[in-house]
Amino acid sequence: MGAFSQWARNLWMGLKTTFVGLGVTVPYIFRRPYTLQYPEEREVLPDCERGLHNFEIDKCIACDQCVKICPVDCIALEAEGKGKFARMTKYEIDYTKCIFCALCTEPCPTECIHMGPTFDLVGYTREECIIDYADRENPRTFSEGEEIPYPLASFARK
Amino acid sequence: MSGVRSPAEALSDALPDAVVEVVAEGTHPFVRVEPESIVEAARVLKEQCGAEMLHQISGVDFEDRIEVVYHFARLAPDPDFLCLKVSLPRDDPVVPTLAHEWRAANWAERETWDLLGVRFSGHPHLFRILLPEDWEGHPLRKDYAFPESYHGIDCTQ
Amino acid sequence: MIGAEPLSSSLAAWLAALFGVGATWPIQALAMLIVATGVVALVVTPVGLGGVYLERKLSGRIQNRRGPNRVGPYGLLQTLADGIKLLVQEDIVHKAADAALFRFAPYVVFLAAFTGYVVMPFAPGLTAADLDVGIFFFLAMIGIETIGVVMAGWSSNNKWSLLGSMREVAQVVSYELPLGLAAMCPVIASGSLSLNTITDMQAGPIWNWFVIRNGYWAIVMVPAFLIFYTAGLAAAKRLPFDLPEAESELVAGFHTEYSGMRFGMFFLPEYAVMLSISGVATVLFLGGYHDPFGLSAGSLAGVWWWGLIWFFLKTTVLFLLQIVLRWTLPRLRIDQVMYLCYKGLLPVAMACVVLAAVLRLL
Amino acid sequence: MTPSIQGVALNQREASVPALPRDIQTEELVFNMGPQHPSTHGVLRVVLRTDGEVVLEAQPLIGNLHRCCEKILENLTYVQGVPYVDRMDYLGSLNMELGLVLAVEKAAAIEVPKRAQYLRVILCEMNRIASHLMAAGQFGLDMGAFTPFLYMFREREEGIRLLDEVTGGRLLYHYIRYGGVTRDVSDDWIGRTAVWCDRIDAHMQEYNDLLTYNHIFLNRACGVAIIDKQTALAFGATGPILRAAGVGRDLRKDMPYSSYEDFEFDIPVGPFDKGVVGDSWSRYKQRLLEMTQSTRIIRQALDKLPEGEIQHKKVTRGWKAPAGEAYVASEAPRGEISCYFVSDGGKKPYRCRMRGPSFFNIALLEETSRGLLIGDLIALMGSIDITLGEVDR
Repeated sequence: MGAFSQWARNLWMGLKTTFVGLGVTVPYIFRRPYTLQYPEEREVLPDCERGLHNFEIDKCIACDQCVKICPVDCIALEAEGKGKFARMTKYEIDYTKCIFCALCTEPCPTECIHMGPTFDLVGYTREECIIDYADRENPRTFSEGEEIPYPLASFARK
Repeated sequence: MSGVRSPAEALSDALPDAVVEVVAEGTHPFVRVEPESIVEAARVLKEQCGAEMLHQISGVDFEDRIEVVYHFARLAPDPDFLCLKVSLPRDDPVVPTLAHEWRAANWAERETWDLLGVRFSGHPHLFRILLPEDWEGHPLRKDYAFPESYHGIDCTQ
Repeated sequence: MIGAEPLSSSLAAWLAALFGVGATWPIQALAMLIVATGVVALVVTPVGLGGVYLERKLSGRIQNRRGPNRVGPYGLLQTLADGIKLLVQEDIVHKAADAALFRFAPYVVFLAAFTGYVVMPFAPGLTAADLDVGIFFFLAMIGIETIGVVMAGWSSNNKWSLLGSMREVAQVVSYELPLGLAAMCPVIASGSLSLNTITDMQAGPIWNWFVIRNGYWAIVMVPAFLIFYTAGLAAAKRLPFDLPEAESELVAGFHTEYSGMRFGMFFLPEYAVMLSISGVATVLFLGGYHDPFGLSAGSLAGVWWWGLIWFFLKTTVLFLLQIVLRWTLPRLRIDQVMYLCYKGLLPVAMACVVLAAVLRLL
Repeated sequence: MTPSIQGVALNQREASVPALPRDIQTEELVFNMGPQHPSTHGVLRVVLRTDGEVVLEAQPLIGNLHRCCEKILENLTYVQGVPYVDRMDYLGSLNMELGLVLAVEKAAAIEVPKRAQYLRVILCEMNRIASHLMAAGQFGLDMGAFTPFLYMFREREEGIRLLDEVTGGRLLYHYIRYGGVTRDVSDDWIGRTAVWCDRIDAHMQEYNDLLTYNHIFLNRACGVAIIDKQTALAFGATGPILRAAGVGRDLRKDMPYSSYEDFEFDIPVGPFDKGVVGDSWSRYKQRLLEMTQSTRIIRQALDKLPEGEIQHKKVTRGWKAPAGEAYVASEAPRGEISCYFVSDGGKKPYRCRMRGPSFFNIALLEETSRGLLIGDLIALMGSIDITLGEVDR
């Protein structure tokens, strides 16, 4: 009897728990999906999101702090002059190397480099992943007085 | 009531000749023993100090010597980590293996051999574990020179 | 006999009249071929494609996702787009494979899966061939699919594929037994192996259906139906029994090495078999193309679209249940699959057959 | 030719499976499972010797993801090193940061403000829940149950969004710093985190119905691949594996760090209501129960969160740790991580030896897998729950 009842129980439990499982999954068919339609609907990212950098070019004094602290040496900075009158000729971030640690934003004395909310960096070549922020045409480079359309991450030490 | 003795005490009693140095205070108490008696020392820790688990084997290259640091875990009573150290000559670091008593030592010792070049005599399977078989050198040595290329792959970038 | 002549017979008569010859066997064969092709092309393939779509959409909704929604309205054309993608994809036959067998295997699977539809009574008169041994023809076709899978697994020269195809053989051949025995119950009840005859025995209101025939037949038929359905899941390699292609164990089992349309020829039959199993379960237990109100035996007798609607309604419900089950249950282990077959389903199926015989004699 | 891996013939050791009679003896198969296999959870390569479906031997071969993290840490300053340890256990990266930071703080005697300690606890526990959800879901996925995996991902996603709001990262947080944490949390965030904890507890019933107590799942996972207490201890296995084997060791309780002593929580220890001690199912159940305990800790920490600053002393680029050494272990989702930190007083760590719990846990595979079926081997690997990032470092 023991073996038989165990056998019967085995089959019965298999059937029963299947229906318990169906009781969980079937109601979901009639619920709203959880996912977002990505390119059209986007998640609202927090203002400290560590995405692609934003650079306020007129504030930069070319002090090289960000270059020195970068753990992966992904920032290349060239400028004519130093301090307040520095004119940036090159501020390249190599996103094939960047690990988005936001360390570069921390020691900046003028708080000119920020992490922005853009996260989709794609390119067909490695060269496309190197972005020059000294180029004022760059949509993520902001000149003096220009309004930044989104809140920026503040990791800088105050 | 085993397991409550401090390792320094237990080792000084059991293996007085083997103990080289005892540091009982500070952030990192440890007992330095002779390399030849590491197996006995570990056994003393297991039997008298309640070290039930080998937690980690680390190798440190100190330019003039290589240290292998064993951390044992005492689960109960008074959970703690017990540390043994051995100092080895840098040119030919050899220390007996713990892999026969502590199965955890098998892979940990292989890793130490792989990255630091410490040979564990008597180890059943002392081959490189993380790096490829044909890798040259032991990267965690302080004078390790990074290779220019590996099988035609440029490593300088 | 309720219902019109089988479509092939009418077509044969028409063809005979067209060519001005008697309805001899070449004409009949030609008519059957045309009907079979028509059924596969016009009914099964769209339904198979729809099945893929349903599976993806339903699994999406179960998992809080949307499922396909980009190609066409509600993503309806997604499967078609995938089919086109498969067609233009490179057909890779890798160097170590047994090229001839490797190329041939998908056709065997494809043919076997779709040939099963030849005996399927979709609606009154809408059967490609009303064989006297229809149910056995159908079960045999499911068995033949196994050969194609073994060919694929062996010729791939991949150990994972081999293991997958061996699992397939062990599983499908074993589950043929409970599948066949469970199918015997309606056969005993009706006294015929022809799917059309079995269907027509169930004409009339819902209590004529074999699954609850006259009330007392339910003792036999409900377990037999469950066994048939479960074994059908195994024969279709659906998820509690998807061991031959167990993605997390065997990568993709027997079709690991296939690409392009050859992969598609394994993929589509899976849905075709799911659907045909559901269809045969409908025919055997749920009254086939008869509606539950008895209209198909009365005022709407022999009206093919009325039958078609009800056949696909019932089949689709069973089909959807297969899909929902797949996304609910974890996978069995190979020994548990065998345990369930030989120690679980088979004894019960045998008892059902015996009991059915007793009920029949009463 | 006998296949050999790293110098050792595969058939060197006899398996515990009884030999078949000579006339039905069949050929053994050598499978190469991975590095590209859906169930190896990364780039693990396992070489299997099987007799049909029965695994005679499984030899894990690691190193495909080796980056020599320890060498990198030696070549970076203290501040630069922290984001690197994130990448060891990428599913529980806050716990990894904590492991490194605690060791350096101990050696350099850096004091951490109470609020920062509590924040560390809250976020690490959230990270633990996220990691356990992933592990439990993956285990189901290995068993063929796809849907619970996505349900667990749904809850994980919400937790990750909360973490993202504080840290700015979704997977690699870089939040914990020497002497504190980076950012403070808002009251609104605290409220939503408490709600999230409730959601986790509420959804536990769903997981149980769908997966945990499903009969097929129980049959698959109960009583197979047993890792008993002795084996687990001998191999240095820690975390859910050790606790499911019946050893109540949890560093959060045994050697509290970062104010864990302030909170009330239990350590679930196997065996549980089904299965036997140390089997695959216990390890899975262990994770579910630990999640409930983690939500308890988070709720308490949110309630008691003290006011104050989050970082006393800023450790900057040129900071030098005083010469010394420390060995600190902490409880990560997959087991005990530890950091043996040696400083020579310079700008860079002299040696940072990190213990990845998965490294020791995966070594169990060879011992435990003998005589299992292939399906069970997959379940075993899923229940051990490895992250190759910390195996290979």
